Amino acid sequence: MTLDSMAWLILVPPVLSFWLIVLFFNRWKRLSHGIAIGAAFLSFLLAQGIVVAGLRMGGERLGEEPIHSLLPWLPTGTTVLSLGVWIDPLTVALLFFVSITVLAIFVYSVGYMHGDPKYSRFFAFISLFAFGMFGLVVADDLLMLFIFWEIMGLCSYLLIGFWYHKPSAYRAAVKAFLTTRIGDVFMLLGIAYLYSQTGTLSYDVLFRDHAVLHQLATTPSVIGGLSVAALAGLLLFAGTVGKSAQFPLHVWLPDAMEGPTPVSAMIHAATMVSAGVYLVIRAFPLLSVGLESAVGTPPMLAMGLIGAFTAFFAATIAVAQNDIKRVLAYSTISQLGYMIAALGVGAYVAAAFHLVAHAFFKALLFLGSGSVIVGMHHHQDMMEMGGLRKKMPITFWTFVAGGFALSGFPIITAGFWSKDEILAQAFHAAQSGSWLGWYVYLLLALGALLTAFYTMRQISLTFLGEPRSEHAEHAHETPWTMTVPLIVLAFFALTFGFVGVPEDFPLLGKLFGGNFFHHFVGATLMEEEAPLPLNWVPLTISIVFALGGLFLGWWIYGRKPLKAGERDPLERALGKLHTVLKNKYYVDEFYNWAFIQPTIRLGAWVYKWIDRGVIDGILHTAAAAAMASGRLFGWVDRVVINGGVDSAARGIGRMGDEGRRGLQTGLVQDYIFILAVFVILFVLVYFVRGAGL
Amino acid sequence: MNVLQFVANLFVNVGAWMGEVLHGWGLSPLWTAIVVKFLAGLVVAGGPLAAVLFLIWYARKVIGRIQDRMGPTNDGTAAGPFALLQAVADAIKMLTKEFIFPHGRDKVVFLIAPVLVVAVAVAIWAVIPFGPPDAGMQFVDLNIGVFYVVALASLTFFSMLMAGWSSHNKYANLGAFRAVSMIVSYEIPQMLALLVPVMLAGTMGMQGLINAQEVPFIVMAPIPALIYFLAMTAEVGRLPFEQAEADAEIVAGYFIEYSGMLFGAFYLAEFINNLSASFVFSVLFLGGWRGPWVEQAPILGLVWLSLKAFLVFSVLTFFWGAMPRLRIDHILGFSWKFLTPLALVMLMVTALVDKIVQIVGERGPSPSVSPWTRAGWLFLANAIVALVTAWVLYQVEKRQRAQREARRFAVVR
Amino acid sequence: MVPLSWYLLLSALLFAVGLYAVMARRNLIGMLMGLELMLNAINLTLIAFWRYLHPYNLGFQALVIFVLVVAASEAAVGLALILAVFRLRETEHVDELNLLRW
Amino acid sequence: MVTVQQVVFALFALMTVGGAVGVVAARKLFHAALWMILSFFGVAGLYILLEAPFFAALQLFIYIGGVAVLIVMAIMVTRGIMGPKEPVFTYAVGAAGTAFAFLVMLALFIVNVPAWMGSAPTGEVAPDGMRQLGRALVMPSAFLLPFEVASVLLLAVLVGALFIAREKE
Amino acid sequence: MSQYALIGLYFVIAIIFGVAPPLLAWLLSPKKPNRYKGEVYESGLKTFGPTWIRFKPQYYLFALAFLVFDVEAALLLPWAVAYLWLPLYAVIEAILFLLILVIGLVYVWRKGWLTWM
Repeated sequence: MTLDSMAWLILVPPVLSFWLIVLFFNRWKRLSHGIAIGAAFLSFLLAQGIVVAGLRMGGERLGEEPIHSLLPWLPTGTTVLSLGVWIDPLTVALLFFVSITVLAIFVYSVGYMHGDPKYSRFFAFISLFAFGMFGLVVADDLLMLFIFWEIMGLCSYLLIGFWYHKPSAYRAAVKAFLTTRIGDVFMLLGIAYLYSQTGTLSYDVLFRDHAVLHQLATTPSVIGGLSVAALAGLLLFAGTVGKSAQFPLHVWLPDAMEGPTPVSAMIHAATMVSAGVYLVIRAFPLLSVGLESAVGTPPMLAMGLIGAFTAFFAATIAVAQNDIKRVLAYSTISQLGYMIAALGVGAYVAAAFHLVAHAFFKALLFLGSGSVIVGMHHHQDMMEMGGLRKKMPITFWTFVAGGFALSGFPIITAGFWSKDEILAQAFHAAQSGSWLGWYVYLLLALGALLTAFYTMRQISLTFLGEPRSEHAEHAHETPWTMTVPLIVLAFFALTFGFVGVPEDFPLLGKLFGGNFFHHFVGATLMEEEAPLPLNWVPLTISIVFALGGLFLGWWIYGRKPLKAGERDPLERALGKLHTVLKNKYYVDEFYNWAFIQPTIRLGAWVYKWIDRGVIDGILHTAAAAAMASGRLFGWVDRVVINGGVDSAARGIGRMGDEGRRGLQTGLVQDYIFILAVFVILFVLVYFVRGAGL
Repeated sequence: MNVLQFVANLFVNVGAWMGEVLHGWGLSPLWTAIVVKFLAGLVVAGGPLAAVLFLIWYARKVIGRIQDRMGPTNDGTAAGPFALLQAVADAIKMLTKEFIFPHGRDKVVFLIAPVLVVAVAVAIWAVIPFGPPDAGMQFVDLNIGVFYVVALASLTFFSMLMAGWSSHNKYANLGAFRAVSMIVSYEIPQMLALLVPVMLAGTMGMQGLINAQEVPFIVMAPIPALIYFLAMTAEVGRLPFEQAEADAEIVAGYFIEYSGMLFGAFYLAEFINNLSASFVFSVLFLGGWRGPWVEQAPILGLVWLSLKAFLVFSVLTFFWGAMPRLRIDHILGFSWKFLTPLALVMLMVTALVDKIVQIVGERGPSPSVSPWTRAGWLFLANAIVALVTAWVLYQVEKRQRAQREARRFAVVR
Repeated sequence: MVPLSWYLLLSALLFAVGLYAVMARRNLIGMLMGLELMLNAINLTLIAFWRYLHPYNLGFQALVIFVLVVAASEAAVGLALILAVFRLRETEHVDELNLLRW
Repeated sequence: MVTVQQVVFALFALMTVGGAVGVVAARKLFHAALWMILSFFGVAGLYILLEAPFFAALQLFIYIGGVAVLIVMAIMVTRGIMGPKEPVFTYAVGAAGTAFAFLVMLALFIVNVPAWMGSAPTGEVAPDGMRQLGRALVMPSAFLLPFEVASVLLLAVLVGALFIAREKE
Repeated sequence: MSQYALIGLYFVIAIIFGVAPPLLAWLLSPKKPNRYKGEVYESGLKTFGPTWIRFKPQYYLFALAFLVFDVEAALLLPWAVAYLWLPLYAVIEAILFLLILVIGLVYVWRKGWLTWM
């Protein structure tokens, strides 16, 4: 079986299982989760098969000619829309961790969702979600990517609002949906813009063809000072901002914790959020083309600024949260910020590396917290926990592994290597004298410190000390379906980093075959950037920060654990600032004040003026036109004439009067009329322009 | 040329002769052709009518005998030997009866309906091949022949709905409704079964279909033939599927309010449809005009085809006499839950088997596969499907019986 | 022979009349009929173009078939909806179906 | 010089448009449906004139034999007979007229393309056009995907329509 | 083309055959209508209630299902004509097409929407 056909087949099982479950096996819970897991396992096998094959081919060859197969889709006149799969080293890397995490999460869900009334439906949804993610990974052009992107958006909506009987849940779902939409609209604009400029959306042309890239970089865009590439890049990046919850649009991610925990793990660790990063990594050639200054192209600048800021900003918030899952949510935001910022300073491979590593340990952390939550009978407040170390040992140790990886504990964790590479790159950029480099490096370093701190805080509050509530008293270890995935993921969270050890790292570098990952994924780009020489300054700094943060956390929370009902020591330490952090800088409140209320008021205003004024205006002119055309084309048909015109006026009067609300008559025919009017206008415009009049 | 030769290729010769005559009268070739064709059309359209007059008598006799009656007789009437002219007498009677128009009817529609139904019934005959292509025994050979028939048949619905709607009568409405919903349901299996011969012949043209039938398709596809026959029976409104004039329930169905020749029109159309359906069936599955010595004497084609069609028509008539009338829900269920699925299965099976046979055959020693091997394999496939179907039906029946028993005892207890 | 433009004008006229029916008839079923007319007009245009400009391009024919499919589907679902509306609201007049307003 | 074809065309065109106007103007819905059928007939005739007999038959088969039957039955189910006093049109009649007039105007404008004035087709119709069409429908390079998607659409219609139309108890 | 001219000719004949008998009868038949003859027939009783009784939409469900399969058959016709010249995978595609519809049929059947209530 050839690779491309395998890539096609990856998509089949999940969507198949979705349909089967939805259509037929809704009633049989065991059967449905059997189907779902079986499908996930099939995809897993296929994906790993591709990974192995890809590794055997080696990065250079795969990078030179990626596997690319097209399926003609719609022959629309002259052009043919086609679906296709595209496998290059980057795809391989993503397939590797996506398939593993997806499978783990599926298995885990069996335990977590046990006894839920909508059990089967849940598996149907996550199957569809897996379909979306795999499709997005193997997609070969931006359109297909966007389609699967939206499929995932839909699924995240469905899954966040899975327990829709909880008001908070469905509010969160709607919020997530709308917030990400904002980004998606811009992204769609970007895609359309690219299409209008180049007439294609295939990666092969957009991201690999020097001529096209150069032409895109040189032609000025509609917005002054920006090249087409820059503008398109910014628009695409807006999509990422929405999907990966970067600063202005990050608000949906914490609320999304209302969904079941496997969903949190899936959406907020393994797949969807990383899809946003994947997009910018994928589009990096476009974003970075025409790199003139050390600061980088406008899109890179934007990525650096937003990413680094988000990383630090979210980390500070995470410090003050008490909900075990919200802490993780904010840490996710901040980690994503790391990747974006890394791209901002041009650290392409580092971003990919951290993406994969982060997927592993963040999925692990989420699943661990889920296990804790189950053990705690669905209580999520860390203040009520404590002393779970003895109650649930497996969860504890795996959680510690994940936490240390997250905080970048030296040498033995994956997080260390990936994060260190980013910091090293940032430091390098800083040394080469770009202020952006300094900005990124400082914020990320501080972020690292905070990360380590809140991770340790979380571990201490949750597991150390004595139980602070009777739930914690009666906590129990979770079934094997939940612990086995934890162990598997913990293994990767610890060891994955070794594929990316810098060559010249003492003895380890040689031992682990010299930064294999860098060369493999780096080959995706047309010209691979050489790995940096090992620089001890950022390395020591990051080690110090990581250990320091962990120690600080342990000093405050671990050394003498809180008693039941005791206040968080930070509140005393930080005072006012703590409340600000606890309330997430009041961003939500600000949005409510700045956008939501005005929108409502705007609606009222539109109804009052636009409907009354503009629309009725249109209708009256239409009536006049009818008068004229009635005289002109009386012979065309009697129907217009026989009372048509005056009854038009009457009808429009009826339309405008108090009984009906202008546009919103709810009468389909009015809508049709307005539709017709605009269609005719468009045809006229097109005709006039076409005739060159 | 002697008489035999003349008769052997009758229609061509007659046509040629008439052409000469008309040309002798000084008509332009075009107009000659038109006139000749017009006359031919009259023959094609008139033949069935004549046949129908006989067939009505035949049907009444047969049914009479089945029901242990005499059927029409000639004692006391002037209906000729064996009351052969009975139908003619009926026709004359109808012609001289008064039209009775119900109150509140929709005048125009009320009149259009019967005209339309007869016109459609007659129009179908244009494409029926009574003989080999060059024997001038087919009015016109369209390349969409069969589809033409089916498409026209769909107009019959309208004559029904129009009749039922326009005569402003509960029964008529109900009758039209039931008839249409039934016929419509049976059009699906008919269409699906129709696809099989088209598939095997690779064309929809009537002559093409017949040419492809070195082995009659009833051998290659017995089950589709059966399905088509049943669906056809329903389409022409014969028992056991007759819902249009369910005398026991809604008196006379959609033409309850029609009287005199208007009623006669419906009656006539019904018989013409029976006949044309029989012809189409024999063309599709029984090899049309194929038979011995047709090459020498094309006129024989007409004979063979007529014999086959008469056979089919007789079966229809026996059904008429022997079958009870099913309940509407049973009829619809039979179509949707038995015929349609079976037709779908047969379509798939035939397509797959035939294609595989074709491929394997071309791999084999002889480049082409002989029709008989093809027929053999297809027949085998049909047989297997038939067995499976029988088994399934048996299982279902067993379960239903068990349920019935359970219910009965439940009642008892 | 008949010029292509005649066919185009004819189908345009058919389309316009259909649109008129959709917009002006009070009865839902009437609107549906108008819709069918419009779809017919589209098919007519396609076939005319196919015959006159690209007799060898099967795309037009395939497109016509798919338009037929869509038309039939739309009719089926539309009529089902009309039936449901009629059952619930005992009316089939468009101007009495304005629940969407509120 | 008026050729036979043109006469036939005029005939069918009259049928088509006349039927359409009938659809708009008829008081009784049932009559409107009959007019619609007339119009369909006209279109079928035009297809024949355009040497697409298969589509003419398809027109009869699907539109008249399927859609129109459904519409008529719906009329009968919903007693779609309007009393003499009820208005046929909504108040939007004038708006409709406007749209109508505009559309026709546009058509008259746009049709002035020299390439469309030519009365002679650019080529002959392939004799085995239907076979080619059949091939094209299942060839992956041509219309395979729309073909399969059409069946999915039909599936959705089947389930959806029956679900909506059935009597909920 | 000429074939269809002939068909047109034949339609004329068919319509003649359709119109002739009633016309003839109208010429031959007596015409003495009275209001009792014209009454709507309802098994001898005087008609009561509205003529346009509500039918069960049950009839209608079958019509809807019919339309779907009608279209499906129409879609398969060209395929059937081309069948002999098609490769195996094309045949399998058509079978897939049918199977999808079978799913629908089975679903509707299981739901019992095809059984008379």
